[in-house]
Amino acid sequence: MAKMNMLQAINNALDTAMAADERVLCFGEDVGGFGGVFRATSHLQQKYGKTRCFNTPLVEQGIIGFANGLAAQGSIPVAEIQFADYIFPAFDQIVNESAKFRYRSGNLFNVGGLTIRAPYGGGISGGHYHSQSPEAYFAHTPGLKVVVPRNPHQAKGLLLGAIRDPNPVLFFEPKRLYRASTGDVPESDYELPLGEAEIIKEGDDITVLGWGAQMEVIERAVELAEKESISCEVIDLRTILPWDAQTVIDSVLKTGRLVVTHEAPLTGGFAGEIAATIQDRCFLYLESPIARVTGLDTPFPLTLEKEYLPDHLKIFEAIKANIEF
Amino acid sequence: MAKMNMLQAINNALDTAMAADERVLCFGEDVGGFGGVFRATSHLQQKYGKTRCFNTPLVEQGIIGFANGLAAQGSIPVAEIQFADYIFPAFDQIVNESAKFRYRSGNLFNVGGLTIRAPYGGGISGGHYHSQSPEAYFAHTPGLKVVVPRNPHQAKGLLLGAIRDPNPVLFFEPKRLYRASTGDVPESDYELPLGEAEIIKEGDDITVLGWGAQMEVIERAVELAEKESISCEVIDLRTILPWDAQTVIDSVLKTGRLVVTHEAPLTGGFAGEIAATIQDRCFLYLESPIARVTGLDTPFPLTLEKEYLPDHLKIFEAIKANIEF
Amino acid sequence: MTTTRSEVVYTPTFTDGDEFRLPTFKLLQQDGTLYDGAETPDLDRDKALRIYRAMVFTRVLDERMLAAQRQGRLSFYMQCTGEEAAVIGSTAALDDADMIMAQYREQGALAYRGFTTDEFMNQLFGNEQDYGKGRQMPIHYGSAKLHYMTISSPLATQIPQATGYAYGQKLAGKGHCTITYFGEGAASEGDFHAALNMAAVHKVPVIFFCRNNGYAISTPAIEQFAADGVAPRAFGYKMQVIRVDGNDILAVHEATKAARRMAVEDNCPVLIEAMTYRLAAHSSSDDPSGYRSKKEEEAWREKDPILRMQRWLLDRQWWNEDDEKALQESLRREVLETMKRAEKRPPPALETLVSDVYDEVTPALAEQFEHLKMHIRKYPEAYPKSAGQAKGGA
Amino acid sequence: MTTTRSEVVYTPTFTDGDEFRLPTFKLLQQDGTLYDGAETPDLDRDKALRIYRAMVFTRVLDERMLAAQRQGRLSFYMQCTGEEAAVIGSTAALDDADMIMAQYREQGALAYRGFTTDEFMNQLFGNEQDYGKGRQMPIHYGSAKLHYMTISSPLATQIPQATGYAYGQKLAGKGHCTITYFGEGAASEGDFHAALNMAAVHKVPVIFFCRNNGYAISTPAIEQFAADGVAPRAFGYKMQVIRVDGNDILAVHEATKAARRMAVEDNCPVLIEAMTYRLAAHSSSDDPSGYRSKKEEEAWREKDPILRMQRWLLDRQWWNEDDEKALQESLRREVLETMKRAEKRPPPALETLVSDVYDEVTPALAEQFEHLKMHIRKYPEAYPKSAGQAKGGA
Ligand SMILES: Cc1ncc(C[n+]2csc(CCOP(=O)(O)OP(=O)(O)O)c2C)c(N)n1
Ligand SMILES: Cc1ncc(C[n+]2csc(CCOP(=O)(O)OP(=O)(O)O)c2C)c(N)n1
Ligand SMILES: [Mg+2]
Ligand SMILES: [Mg+2]
Repeated sequence: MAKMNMLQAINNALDTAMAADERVLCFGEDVGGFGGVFRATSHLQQKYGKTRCFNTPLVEQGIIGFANGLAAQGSIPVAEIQFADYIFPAFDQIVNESAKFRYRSGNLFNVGGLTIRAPYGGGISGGHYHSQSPEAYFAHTPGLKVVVPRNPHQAKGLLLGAIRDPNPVLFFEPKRLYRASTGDVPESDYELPLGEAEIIKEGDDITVLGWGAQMEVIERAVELAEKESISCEVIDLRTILPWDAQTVIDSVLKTGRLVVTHEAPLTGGFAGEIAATIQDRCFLYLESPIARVTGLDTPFPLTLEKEYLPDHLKIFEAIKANIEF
Repeated sequence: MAKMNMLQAINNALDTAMAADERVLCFGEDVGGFGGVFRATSHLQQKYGKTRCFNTPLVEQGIIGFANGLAAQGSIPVAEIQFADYIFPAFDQIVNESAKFRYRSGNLFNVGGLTIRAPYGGGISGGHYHSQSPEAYFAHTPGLKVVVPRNPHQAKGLLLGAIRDPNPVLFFEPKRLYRASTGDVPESDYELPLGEAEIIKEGDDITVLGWGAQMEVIERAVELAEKESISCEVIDLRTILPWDAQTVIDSVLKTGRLVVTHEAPLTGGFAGEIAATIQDRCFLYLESPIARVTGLDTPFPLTLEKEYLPDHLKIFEAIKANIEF
Repeated sequence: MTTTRSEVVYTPTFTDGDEFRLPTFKLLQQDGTLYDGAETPDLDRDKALRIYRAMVFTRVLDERMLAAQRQGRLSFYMQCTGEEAAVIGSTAALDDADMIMAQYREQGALAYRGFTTDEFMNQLFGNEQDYGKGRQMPIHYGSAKLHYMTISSPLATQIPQATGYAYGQKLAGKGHCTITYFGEGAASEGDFHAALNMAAVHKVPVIFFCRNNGYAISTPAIEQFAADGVAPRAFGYKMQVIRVDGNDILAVHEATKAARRMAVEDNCPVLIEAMTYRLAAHSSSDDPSGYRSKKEEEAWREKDPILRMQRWLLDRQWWNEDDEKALQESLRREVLETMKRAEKRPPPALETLVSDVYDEVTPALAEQFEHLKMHIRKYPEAYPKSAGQAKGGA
Repeated sequence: MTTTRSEVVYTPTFTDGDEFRLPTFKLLQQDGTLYDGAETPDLDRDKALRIYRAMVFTRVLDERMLAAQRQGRLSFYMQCTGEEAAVIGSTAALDDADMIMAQYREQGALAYRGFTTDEFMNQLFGNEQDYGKGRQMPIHYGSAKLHYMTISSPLATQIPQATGYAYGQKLAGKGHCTITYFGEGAASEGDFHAALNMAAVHKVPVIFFCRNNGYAISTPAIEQFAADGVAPRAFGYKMQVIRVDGNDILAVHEATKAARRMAVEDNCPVLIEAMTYRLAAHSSSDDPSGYRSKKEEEAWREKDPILRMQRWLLDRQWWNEDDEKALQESLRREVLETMKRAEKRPPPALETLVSDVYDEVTPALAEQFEHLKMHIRKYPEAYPKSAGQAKGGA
């Protein structure tokens, strides 16, 4: 065990993956000698050489197109998009290509080796274009997996799981947590499973569900709720696609109540999918409407970011309103 | 009044808009002399000249980038994307640029004049890449409007409404209906309102909601249901973003039941947003879970398209199951 | 550091590069003889006949399948007619294990590599033997064993993929390269720019083969770009480039052979622009009379690449009229008979609807599938293709 | 029809265009005198001083605001240092009503057009007077009255937009054009390719101005492209191109003046590549010592474009040491005082959170806003910026 912050855990996961399999390659804008603008790929070029860790030209559609080709060839590309806000030029390569590669070829070819890493989320005074949470755009795309870790330990295990998963995976990293705190991370090679939610804390009165940086916010909200004797069950979804509905269903069958939170805007966000599924599967057990605590239906703001974000107070209020319904 | 099929109605709307305002321009791949691969822009170049109706090079990100610039300048671009499946290379220009142009500039600049037309949907043996329904990808993007017409009359009125709306509008045309049938369409200039759903048929037992080509499928399903004495209220959402929740809420408060249908895959589809909102707003009035009848969570298939599609029988079964719940 | 090493001038001097003209490489005249000054290329009889047979096969396949489409037996078709030399001449210059990442009009490459008529037909009819499991429209072929990537409709996406694929080949160190084909229209996509630039920067063994056939559906090349073809773009990437007469089988073959050598030996990406013409409609859904003249078409029909090669073969006495007749007849018969068998094969199994989305069917999708089967069992007559297969649990 | 008009060759001849070297246009030497053979440009004293003041203002602003960022008064900043001549020399060659669509490092263009210190500060501090209503990070300026499009962070998106904007200007027929600025890094994006190709095909009055400053964050130009700069790409679009010493105010101004004439009079798009160097860090978040040497930086500091122009002005006696001292002092004072006022201004009103998403606030968003206000009223201490404004109904 070592103490690592999330960036160190990610760097360590990449190092572990590259050491274990020489087909693993890391690349993206400023990823090479410099080690990435957040330094997630620090020292990898020095250690594994310029052919396995390198800068690309500044063209996201090219980075992912190139990565798709590499994965089809049998390499294991881990491509970095500098900010999740800049993933959209690669949207076609991801949604029309990566996601459909295996299906359209009848499994003659696949890009299962592909992993795309991108820092996402707000709370860092980043405004419109350094704050977005685009997971829902990808969650409507069968063929992709979408994973979001909540802390250093999860980050390493899930990233190793993502790199070795035989399907294309988008790995969104909560950049607000990159250096926020450290945690125990095994130095050994370990994987955490994709497609499985994790019950962080058991409780009886209400289920509170989120992923990534929201887990820390949920924790604070739940502290407030527990002070008012509301017993919360807390779930980290971890994989957004394909998501672990069963764990959530089982929890809501028990608690009868659900609050889901994410930073992305409300309309079309992934909380909608969850609410739609859970109202269907737990209809007779629900004691109150499923609540969504999310960003506003606006672009991501700057000066008023605090007001925009689904913070612990908003989640706490939603929990209370839900209980009092 | 004239009899027109949907393509003729769209062509007529474009002609009407170009005649009324010389700032209106139509362009896209093969849109010029040839009039588009579906001929939606037939005769417009002959009538309004090559500067106002023209072919572009084959580059969707360029078409929309160009259109954004034109709209910012004060022109009224109507850009065609040849198939909705090919809109993804322009995703960044739409989601990061068109949608945020006004907000990010504090309303100094806007691209409100922009309209993007694209044929969408299945049922034409088009397979993966000539069948997709991408409305949900855009519905998660505040700043955009997303409109889908169901018949020739609606197509003309909504398209004129879209072109003149002071916000960027995506106009998805159900290509399966392009030449499927004709309907009465006024030759005069008229607009139908954006952001308003339409109750097509009143009923008491259940609300059935859809848009575009699904409306015809719903109609057939409802016929079957009514034979079994189930009284259906049928709603055409028409505008997907910003959507008219109130009309749906009012209907469900009355019927207590809701079935939503679209061709796109289930997970992350717009039916999820609707179900999430309606379970929240109509919680105490719902007599059964909101049902979603959609495409499967797979890429769009070819040979087994019939099996994939949410046809009238699947909708009918969902209505029955909902009533029997 | 900036990279420029340019001279200095003291008056503002603009240029659009028009003075730098790229020549066109040609060897074979339409009458089947070499141009004066052209050397006889190094192409042996066996290979020449392998190429020629693939060209004729492609032409016959295209004619028959367009007819089948017109008869309503096939939903869609795309012909390679007029571009056989460009496609097959280049593929023939490669190692058979080099990767091909094509656009959609390159069935000739597959024919050359030995894709069987049956394999073509199974894809075209999307039957249970289609490698693609009936999931894509006709002409979206793919073959792992022939190193031919399954076709994808979105244009130009395969071009940066080819750069990536070839980068992997370079690392693998087995001396293989990738060729990617695309039209002059697709070369307008952003993916083209990304692909060529990345290949040049990372020194990747990839050949970018542009079929400049004059049109992208109805859009003529002059409305696609202002430059003299696609080739001058190579200068912007500092990439080796050659322009070749795309209807000249010998020139295309020689050029690609040289390009392959540069790619594989020096990790040097190359752009080849083959000047040719799409003699047929864009696809079976298209009617070119709306956007170009018969006269223009006729002028290009005079430059038929197959006839040109045939004359060269006849000239060398590697081929004669009887050979030609026998080949034509046997191919026609084979195509027709194979088609008849293929169109009778049943559609892919119902479960192909949900397999291959991921490496394994996810629980949620399995549930959707069970639900679908139940539904089909309820309405078997509404789903004739699959009613027989919807029985029982998963 | 294909467009090629090329010569014929009978041996395969490859080229990467390396023999076609684009020269660099220069006028002014670092000592403030013209090169031998360079003509004195047509630049009058008033304009020269307007340019010079904008350059010095930009330098002073950059120094002060980086310091403010270091003091924690500002969240983020980007300097133009080293590139003032490229940006301001080109803007000064335009009509003040021509459109500017910049990347982010072109504050000099705004300064030249007369954006006030107060206007700069209001944006940087995102206060209630910021035109952008505090919605974007510092340096994302915009001004409708100065025809300067609000900056957008996603790189290169403004380049095809400039093509479209200029197409609209051409139709409007008032003789205006658009200039778009971008870095040599951003020129790798697909949008660049789209923009230049479309501009050439549709003959659009747009000037593509590439600031080749050697780096994209940490990535040196040699890892961005293999070619000798960005300029040779123009050949691929058949676009007029010129390369200019970007630290040479006179050459940049002359080149852009000529380019503007071509754009406006002949609807001829032009690419200008200005060779320069980013003397500062990429942004206040960056530390270049991790990827380049002090020595390299020093070599470029010797080529300071402001000093070069100052020497030219002194030489012509349009400027003297006292002028310089007075200007420096007054600008420093102005920047500091204006900053102090701006940072004290309150943040934008709470309702700016939901306005301008659409032309009108939608009912659903109004509801979300009411909900938010209720919440803030409940926890006023948690939202200090807006607690005072959350009172009452909409
Ligand atoms: C991204 C994308 N945009 C549009 C289309 C529709 N489309 C199919 S083929 C074609 C023309 C392609 O022309 P070209 O690249 O010259 O190839 P050719 O057909 O001449 O062989 C178009 C516009 C597509 N398939 N993909
Ligand atoms: C689409 C996109 N990708 C990545 C980024 C992150 N980014 C911001 S500036 C920059 C480097 C730009 O370099 P260049 O274009 O040369 O401009 P310079 O900073 O040198 O002026 C990068 C990668 C971005 N803003 N947008
Ligand atoms: Mg073509
Ligand atoms: Mg730069």
